[in-house]
Amino acid sequence: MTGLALQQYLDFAYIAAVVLFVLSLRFLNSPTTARMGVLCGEIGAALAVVATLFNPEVAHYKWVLIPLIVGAGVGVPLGLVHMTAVPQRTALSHAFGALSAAMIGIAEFYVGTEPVTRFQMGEIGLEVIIGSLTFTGSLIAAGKLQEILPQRPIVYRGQNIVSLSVLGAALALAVALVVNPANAWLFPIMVIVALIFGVLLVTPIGGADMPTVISLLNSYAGFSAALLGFVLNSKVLVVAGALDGSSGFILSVIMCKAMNRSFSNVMFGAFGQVQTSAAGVKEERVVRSANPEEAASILSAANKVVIVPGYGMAVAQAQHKVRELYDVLTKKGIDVRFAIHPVAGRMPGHMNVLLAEADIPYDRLIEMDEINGDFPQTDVALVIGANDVTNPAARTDQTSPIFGMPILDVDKAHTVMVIKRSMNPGFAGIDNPLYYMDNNLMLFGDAKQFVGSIVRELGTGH
Amino acid sequence: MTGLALQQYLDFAYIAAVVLFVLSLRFLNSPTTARMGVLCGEIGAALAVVATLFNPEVAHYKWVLIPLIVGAGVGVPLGLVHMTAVPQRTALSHAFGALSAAMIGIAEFYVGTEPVTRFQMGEIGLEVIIGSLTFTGSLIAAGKLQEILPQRPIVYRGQNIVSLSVLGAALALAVALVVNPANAWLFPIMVIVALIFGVLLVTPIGGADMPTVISLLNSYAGFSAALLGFVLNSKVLVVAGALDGSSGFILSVIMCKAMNRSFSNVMFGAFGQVQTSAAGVKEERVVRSANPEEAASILSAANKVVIVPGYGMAVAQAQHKVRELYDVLTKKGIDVRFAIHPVAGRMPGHMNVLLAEADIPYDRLIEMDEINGDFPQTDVALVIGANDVTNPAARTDQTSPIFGMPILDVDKAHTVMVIKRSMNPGFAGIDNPLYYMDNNLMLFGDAKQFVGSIVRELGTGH
Amino acid sequence: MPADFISNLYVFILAGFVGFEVIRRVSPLLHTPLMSLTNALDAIVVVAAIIIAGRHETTLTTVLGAIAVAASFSNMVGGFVITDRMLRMFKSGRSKQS
Amino acid sequence: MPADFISNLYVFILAGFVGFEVIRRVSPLLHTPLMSLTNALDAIVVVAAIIIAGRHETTLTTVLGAIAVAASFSNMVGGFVITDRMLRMFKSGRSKQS
Ligand SMILES: NC(=O)c1ccc[n+]([C@@H]2O[C@H](COP(=O)([O-])OP(=O)(O)OC[C@H]3O[C@@H](n4cnc5c(N)ncnc54)[C@H](OP(=O)(O)O)[C@@H]3O)[C@@H](O)[C@H]2O)c1
Ligand SMILES: NC(=O)c1ccc[n+]([C@@H]2O[C@H](COP(=O)([O-])OP(=O)(O)OC[C@H]3O[C@@H](n4cnc5c(N)ncnc54)[C@H](OP(=O)(O)O)[C@@H]3O)[C@@H](O)[C@H]2O)c1
Repeated sequence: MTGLALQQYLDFAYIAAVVLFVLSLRFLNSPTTARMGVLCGEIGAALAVVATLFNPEVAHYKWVLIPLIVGAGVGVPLGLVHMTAVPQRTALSHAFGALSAAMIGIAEFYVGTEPVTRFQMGEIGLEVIIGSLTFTGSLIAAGKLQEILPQRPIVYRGQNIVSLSVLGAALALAVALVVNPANAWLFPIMVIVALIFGVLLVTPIGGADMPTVISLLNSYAGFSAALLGFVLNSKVLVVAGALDGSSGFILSVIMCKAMNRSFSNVMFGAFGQVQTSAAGVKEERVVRSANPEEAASILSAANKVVIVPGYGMAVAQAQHKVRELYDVLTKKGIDVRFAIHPVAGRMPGHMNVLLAEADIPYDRLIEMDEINGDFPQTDVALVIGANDVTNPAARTDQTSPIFGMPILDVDKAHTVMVIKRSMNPGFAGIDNPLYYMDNNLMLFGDAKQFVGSIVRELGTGH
Repeated sequence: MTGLALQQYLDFAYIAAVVLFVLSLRFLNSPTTARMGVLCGEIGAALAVVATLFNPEVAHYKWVLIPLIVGAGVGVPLGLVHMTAVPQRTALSHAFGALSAAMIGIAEFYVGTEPVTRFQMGEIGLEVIIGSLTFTGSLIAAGKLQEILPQRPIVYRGQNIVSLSVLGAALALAVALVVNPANAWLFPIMVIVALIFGVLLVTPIGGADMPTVISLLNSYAGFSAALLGFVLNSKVLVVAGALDGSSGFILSVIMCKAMNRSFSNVMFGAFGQVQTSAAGVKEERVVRSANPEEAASILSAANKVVIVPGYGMAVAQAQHKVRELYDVLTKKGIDVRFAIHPVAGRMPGHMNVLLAEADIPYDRLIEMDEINGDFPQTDVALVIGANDVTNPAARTDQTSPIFGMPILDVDKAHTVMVIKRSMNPGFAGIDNPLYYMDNNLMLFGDAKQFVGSIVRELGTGH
Repeated sequence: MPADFISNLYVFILAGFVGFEVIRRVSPLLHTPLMSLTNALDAIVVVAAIIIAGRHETTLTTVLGAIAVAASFSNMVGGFVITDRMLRMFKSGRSKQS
Repeated sequence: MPADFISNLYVFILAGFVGFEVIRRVSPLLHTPLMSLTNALDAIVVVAAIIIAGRHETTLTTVLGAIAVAASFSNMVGGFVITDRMLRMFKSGRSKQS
């Protein structure tokens, strides 16, 4: 009877956790309530973990508490990484999550006295395959983002056929296990094949496509947790996994839409490897450039300035200098806003986090759809390390690989100034006609240094 | 094995039905996709019903098919009622739904060879009580709306105590049955007491509060279906019930907000019975009135007209004449829009349905929050049978019973014309200072006739 | 407390969240059709009534079941008919203005 | 097909709908914190890992379980820490502009 009563407390703790998880995500719909959302998530997770420690099946606390302490010891530093390292941290945490899901699935296969049924075998097989491939795939993605591994897409002829055969082999092994679960020796082979597939899946994808890949891996990690919930008949896992899975899926769809590309193009397109050849037939065209002093004087003559940050600002870690620029200009009474393209930078929302880190108030960060109408009334659009997301060819040139991608219409501002180090193309590998326009000035240099020089100029003379 | 296979088909049919039900409601978020929503709902319901007919437990088709035919025979005419009868039809259908839920719960009590467990008894008891009180409560509501029963709130001293004791008695009987489910003779008494409570619950509430009551009964009917799902372990009932329950609940909250009243005030406040005394100390104030000819000439001189329909337009069935007025004015190049207050009329969205019935395009129907800013630029606000929803006392007079209720700011238009039959107050029973304002003209008469006369005048002279 | 109860509770809570999120976004224009549509969907209790009536266990339960079948099926049919009728009336200015 | 599977399928589908509705409305401003928060929530698989490790059935399963506990708990702790850190950075102009 007390055993039954305990089970009820556990059940209700899990139900409360599920409710808190949903509320947690709901509170994230606005920055004012978002921290409340984290609190809800924390309470829900704590409830579930503590309840589980009371589960009578948990008899050997040594094997639980030591790993928990280790986990906390690893988790806290991973929570304190620098903001610019967030993309690779996210990839790494997907790897951890998938590793854990895969290991539980494997343990579930070997645990217990009675052999698994065919139906359970099917669930476990699928779960372990998804978990394993997400584990290695996420590790590769983290490596590329951390620049331990080469960023370029690594491709060879017939690679899609090889990859798909490996996936097919993993699935065939799972089917063989379902047909006869007694063939337990097939199981480790299946795991290894799935691990290999994860490597093959992500290696050919270029570093700049990693954000979409991360989101997809996010949704895989979520779905493997949900599947694990099916295996263990644990509804809290099913719910948390479904929430995580749909979140990753929605983010990947948002990114693909913002790039005007399809899923399969991202996964199999090996984007960003050859298109530089498209820029082959380049005519001599006039490019005007300016130095920090000229840029500062143009800025101080403006009334409305829109700053467009991009990947280059993140790489150069220029956000704090940008904040100084924002301060100086604001103090001069100039209206400064930031135009945020949904796929600027290396992950969805990346620019927002960097600028928020530099203490720029979030109501100055304006989404693309909202700010695009304002460029014709903007005196200066200052592009800092962004390229593709400002390329007017996406609007006008039907032959461009990015034709149809929604972009920030900076070219409609009275004056455009672009801070970048060279005339080199951005991630999409294509020329940007913006740089040859009459109202455009190139500010060649590293983003952090150049912005710093402008701030100094503004501080002294103007 | 085939029995098991059949069970799987049934399970999947129910799951498909659940998915289709959710999609059905999602499609209702915009008028362009709404009919697709009905289609989804129909397919889902058909799937579930047909699947159930294949259930091997259903052995005696006579007892199923004849009631189905009878139900369809009753349902079709109830689906074809006149638009003005929609409120009472809705109340009646809640009564049917609750009747059916209660009867299934009762049958479940008497069915089966083994006696029910205490836990099941608790579920059944709660379900049958909610179902029964919703049944009689909805019948009373339908009677009041159809004006078979008196619309006035029927109150006596100590009525809340009496009602609550009856509810308490029903719950006490349920508890007694849980304590000892063998006391089966208590069960019919519990049902009867719950039926009585339903009558006591709704009778004291005034006819004009029926919309909120209907929504609440809607949510009760939904929750009783969900509870039935718990009793029968039928997830499709749990989901459909939860969707219906939350829908009714949300609509009641919206209405209460739009009236700036609380739930308990609606349920126990006996609103609309005595407040007429508040209008006692009336000073002689000037009211200007006009005839159809004058009204027509004012309208034809306008550029922007906003029509504000209310309960009186519904009662007078004036919507088709209003459509003629809209046509004549539009043909003269006048911009005509309709301002829709969330609680104008007798149920949420009532005005929209009536005006849509009269073929007025829905993009001319503007919600309160959206149109309120436009009244200062409006030449003529023509109020047709609306009163409380235009009462400026809600904005200014802290002592008014409707103080704080959001209203349509018709008094800010250059000219206001109000069609109603007399100076009598509306549902809230209070005087409307709008009628004494300088820019206001009263057009005394029945809405349908008066609008008809204006149309005739506009057709001839102007 | 039976395990079924717990799993039904999950379903109920999640369906409540779905209902809340979805219905809050139904256009106020369509609040009347919303009421009649949810009514029709709620009439899915007819599936439980069919089983009670079709089992034909005792006269009492069969009669109760048969009444329940008729009552809820009339709701289902009538609810869909009137919702569709109402929605057919909603026309946008662009598509119909002659 | 076990009955549990069916009820888990309901829970999965409904939770998917909830996720879809709720996450579509997360402000794009917060898409990065969203990723780290869902990561922390997903780390709830730690509860399954705790049971596997705590049962201590065979050495293999215990080791697998213990690794899983450490890996997922580090996600949980790290995910909440970094999400909260990020969100603390978001300040509106009204509240902080001096
Ligand atoms: N955010 C996401 O979620 C996401 C997802 C998938 C794909 N993408 C892709 O990523 C791209 C993002 O567009 P974007 O405009 O932000 O970046 P981009 O088009 O890749 O351009 C970045 C520019 O920054 C410049 N840069 C690099 N380091 C710099 C430094 N230290 N100082 C100054 N400038 C520097 C580079 O020019 P120089 O070499 O001349 O300096 C480069 O042209 C898009 O093509 C998008 O489709 C993003
Ligand atoms: N819609 C909902 O969901 C809902 C829910 C709960 C409560 N309510 C309440 O219902 C009220 C609705 O406001 P409302 O402005 O629409 O109505 P109202 O304030 O009740 O006023 C209706 C007016 O119409 C006039 N009228 C009646 N029959 C008429 C006819 N044949 N021709 C012309 N005029 C006629 C009446 O004046 P004469 O007698 O002088 O003609 C009356 O003053 C609000 O108080 C609201 O709180 C609505």
